[in-house]
Amino acid sequence: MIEYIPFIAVVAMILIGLYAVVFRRNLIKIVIGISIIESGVNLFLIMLGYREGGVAPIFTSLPPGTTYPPEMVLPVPQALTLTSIVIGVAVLALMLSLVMHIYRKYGTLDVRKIRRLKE
Amino acid sequence: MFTLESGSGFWNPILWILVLLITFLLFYGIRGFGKSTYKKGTEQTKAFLSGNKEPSPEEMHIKASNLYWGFTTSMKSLYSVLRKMHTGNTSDYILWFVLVLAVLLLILGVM
Amino acid sequence: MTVLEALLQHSPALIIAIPLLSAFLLPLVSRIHAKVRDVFALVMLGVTSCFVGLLASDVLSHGPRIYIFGAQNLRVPLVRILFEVDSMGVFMAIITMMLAIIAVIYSWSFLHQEDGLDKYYTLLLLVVTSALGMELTGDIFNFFVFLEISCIASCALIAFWVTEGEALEAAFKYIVVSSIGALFVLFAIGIFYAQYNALNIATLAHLLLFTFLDKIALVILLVSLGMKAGLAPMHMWLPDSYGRAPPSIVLIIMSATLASFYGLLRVVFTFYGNVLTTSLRFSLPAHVVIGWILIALAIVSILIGVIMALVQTDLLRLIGYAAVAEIGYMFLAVGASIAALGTSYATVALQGGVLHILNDAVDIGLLFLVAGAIYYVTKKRSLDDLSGLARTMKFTTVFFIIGLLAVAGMPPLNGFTSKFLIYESVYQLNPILSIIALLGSILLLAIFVKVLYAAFLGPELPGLKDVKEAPKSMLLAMGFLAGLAIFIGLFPNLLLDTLVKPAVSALLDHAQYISMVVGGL
Amino acid sequence: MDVRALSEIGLRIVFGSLGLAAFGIFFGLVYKGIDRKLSAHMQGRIGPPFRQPFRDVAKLFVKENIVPDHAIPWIFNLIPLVGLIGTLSILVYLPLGGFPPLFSSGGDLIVVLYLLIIPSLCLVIGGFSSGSPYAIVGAQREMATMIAYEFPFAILVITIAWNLLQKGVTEVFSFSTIASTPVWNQVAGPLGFIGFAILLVVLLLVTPAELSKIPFDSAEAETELAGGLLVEYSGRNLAMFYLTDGVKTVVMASIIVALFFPYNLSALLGLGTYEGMIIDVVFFLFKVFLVVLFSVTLIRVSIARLKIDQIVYTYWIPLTLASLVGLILVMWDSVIMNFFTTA
Repeated sequence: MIEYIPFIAVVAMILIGLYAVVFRRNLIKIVIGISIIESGVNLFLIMLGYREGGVAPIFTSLPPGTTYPPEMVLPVPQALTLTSIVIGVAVLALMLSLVMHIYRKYGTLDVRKIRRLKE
Repeated sequence: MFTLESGSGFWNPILWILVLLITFLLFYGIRGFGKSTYKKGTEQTKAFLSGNKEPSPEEMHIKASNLYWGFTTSMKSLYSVLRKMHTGNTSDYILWFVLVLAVLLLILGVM
Repeated sequence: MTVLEALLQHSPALIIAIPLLSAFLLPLVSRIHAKVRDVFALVMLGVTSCFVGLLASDVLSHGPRIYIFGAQNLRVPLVRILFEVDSMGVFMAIITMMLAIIAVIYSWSFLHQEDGLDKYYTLLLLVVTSALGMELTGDIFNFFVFLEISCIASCALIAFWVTEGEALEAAFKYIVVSSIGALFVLFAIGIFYAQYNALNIATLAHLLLFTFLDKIALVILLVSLGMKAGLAPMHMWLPDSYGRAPPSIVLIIMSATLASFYGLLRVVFTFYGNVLTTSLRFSLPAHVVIGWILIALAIVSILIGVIMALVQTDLLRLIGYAAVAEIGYMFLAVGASIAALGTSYATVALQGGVLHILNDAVDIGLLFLVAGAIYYVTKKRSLDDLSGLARTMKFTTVFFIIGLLAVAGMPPLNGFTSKFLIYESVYQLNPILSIIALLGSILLLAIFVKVLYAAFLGPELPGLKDVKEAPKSMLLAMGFLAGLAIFIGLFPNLLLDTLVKPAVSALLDHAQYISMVVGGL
Repeated sequence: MDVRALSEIGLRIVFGSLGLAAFGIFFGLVYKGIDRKLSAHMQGRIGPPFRQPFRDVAKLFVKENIVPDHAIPWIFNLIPLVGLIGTLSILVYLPLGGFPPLFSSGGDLIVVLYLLIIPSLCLVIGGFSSGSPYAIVGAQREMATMIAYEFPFAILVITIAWNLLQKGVTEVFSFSTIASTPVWNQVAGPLGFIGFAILLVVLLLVTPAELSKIPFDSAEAETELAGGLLVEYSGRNLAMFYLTDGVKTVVMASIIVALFFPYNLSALLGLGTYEGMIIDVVFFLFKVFLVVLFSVTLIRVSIARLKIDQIVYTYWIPLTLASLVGLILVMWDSVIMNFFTTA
């Protein structure tokens, strides 16, 4: 059971994020919601990197005589997560700057009032 | 070679263009026999409004949003629903995404 | 090895590298002179197109190619980034380059009074890079990265007219929608990695078992890429952002949208190609279910697109809705070909759908350019304020009429060729599909005849008396697309045989795509 | 492709299109005259002589060709001609009498369905470009009518093709295929027969709208719109539209004949080549006459003009439903007959 807890956390984070995006009115909270979804997905990726009894993927510290032990953990998920975090930062910054400009033009952060484009 | 074949039918644009060209030449010639002149600047070049005085262009102009009145009127109930659907609210856009996701998950989950 | 061979060998990398590097060089170049910057952007795109052409001719004659980034002899399997280029990817890359070059030529005149153009061209090149990357990559995580790049860069471009609140609103909607879509794509990638320990498309496709998790991943990929491609009812960001972005940018965003559509094709045909025929419950094969899901969404797209476009008054927004309908046609063809996988008309439908990608790019692109020209000379968005432009803008009128007939699928223009293939194949699956497609076409005609009347015909309004014809570079861009529309319409087989049929067979032949990587390493 | 085949195709194109143009124009005007005479008699009038349409055209050619101030001259003048040649080009794909289509593999039913849009589209653009409020109102009504009737029409076309496909026929959209396998012979039982009968009625009701005749002529509406989209046209431009109208009648009637009554007498009577040809052509002209009589003359003398939203409603709700019922009956036809034969 305990090994499923992280996955439950992932799903919960994604659902919380979606809830914030769909039901919260403040633009900043929507941005926070997206950020939570992103953290959830990142957590998911990190979790996939865990191998029980794994060896760090450093070739110099391998046991002598072995070249590629099967228990060596591939660093792929970590690399993916780093990339994803970097992208997330860019998206976050862009979204927040847009929110700032929108506040200047519309005078509000209520998502229900920011809808001149409709129908 | 020039015929587009779909397995159920065919379409040859070149042939059609040639037929069009020939008939165009023929009827352009025939049209040339007709009288081409008219009295410019007289009453006859004004828009025909059953004898009423011609209003200014702004008043006479029929706006684009009034076009297809007949169609939109007979489809009024459909339009009121569809226009309401596009709320312009960002949250609703994501709600649609979540809804479609849920429905498809349900369909493929059952299958 | 001659220089040409070396260039050819590294062309997949160069196609990504050149626009990416020139994007960041551009602010430096623009310090010299504005003209130099404009020419630099065009020349770099031209060089990239040359590489795309080189790669295309090679792929079309010698079959798909892989390009490996990084160590060639690493013994750990498949920890590297692969580019796998087949005829479908090349076809999409050609469309992207065409749209990019036309957008740059159009921008010269269209935006010459604006400032911030060095950033504009940088972002433009970044979107082009991302679209090309999505089309050429053979690695699913790489696909996600390019998808995110296209989100960020497109969003910044939509907000180009930052002084208008509506542009900001559209950009915010776009980034929320597409970043959530992209995050879900990443989630699906995580699901794949968790099960198969691989990120390579071919390897994954080879290993895929169609477990329950794979079904979830498929749904997530279908819905998020469908949203990015503008599939109804998740289309709402599309008219909003297409209607508010500068029209030159719409072409670029459209190339990113079409790249997402390509991603969806890749997912269904290549990723799930091995398992499409597995029987689900009720002894329904998986491809029938997936195909009919896509068809249902496609029909909704066509109908919503045309019905909503009919009542729009903002010209750019109206064309945005028409673009939704056109996307619906592509999905209709693809859905029908998936549902009827293996029959001869499925291939015809897919050919129609793939050809329609190009036709959509040409037709909708042309209409956006014309709308941009109208906006440029009148500074008016609403159709209600326009009238009688045909007196002064003769060329633009002719281009618009060509675009109008093409997008409505009137013979002998290009829209007809692909729609013809779609009508005459999907009716075999169910006659209703062709009927709705025909109906959508006639409504598209009505919509654009309304635009023709409102903008070009009708009496001359006093406020529009001193309107001039659009500048030359804009006319050149429009003329090129209009010429292409006529050319494809008159010689459909030329294009169908050289580009579309190989692309379709590359899509359908997933075994070859897989064996390129799995067998070769 | 060698020179001989090429020159043969060239001759076919030149003489075929010229001959068909003459045929279309002549019989278009003839049927117009017959229609006017008959409807006059039905209304208790004497009516004009049969050759009146020819006189009308001749008269229009000597009248002034006025281009109004608010019109856009280059579109205003070009559109009538484009409409006429577009309509004439449809004849190339239709089987006429005992003769197969001139270019049987150059275009099919879907192409013809699209080409049929051209005359209406040209009327619409011509009306819009004349810059008169009456013409603009008329033009938008014509466009709305076109959207309306295209839905049942599309259902009908696709149903016919689909039914042929189910019977194992290939190239089902081709006119030569459709003419050689009449729909009535391709039904398994009474359901299919009823289905096609419903579709035939729908098609006969689509025809007056396609030809802008009463009760679906709210686009021209002499009484309230003073001629609607043609109000500003005069002289030779109006003559072009007049001819288009005549040719359109022949085209539409020939399509109905080709889809539903492609039978010929010569094979039945066992006549030789030349007598057979003549008999077939005469029989074809008679069938066209019947179609014009039932779907144009009879309807237009007996019903009053509908409002534009009524037209849209009529086509989109009752007639679309009727044609969908027809489609469903045709789809179930073979299923149910198979059920009976196997049970």
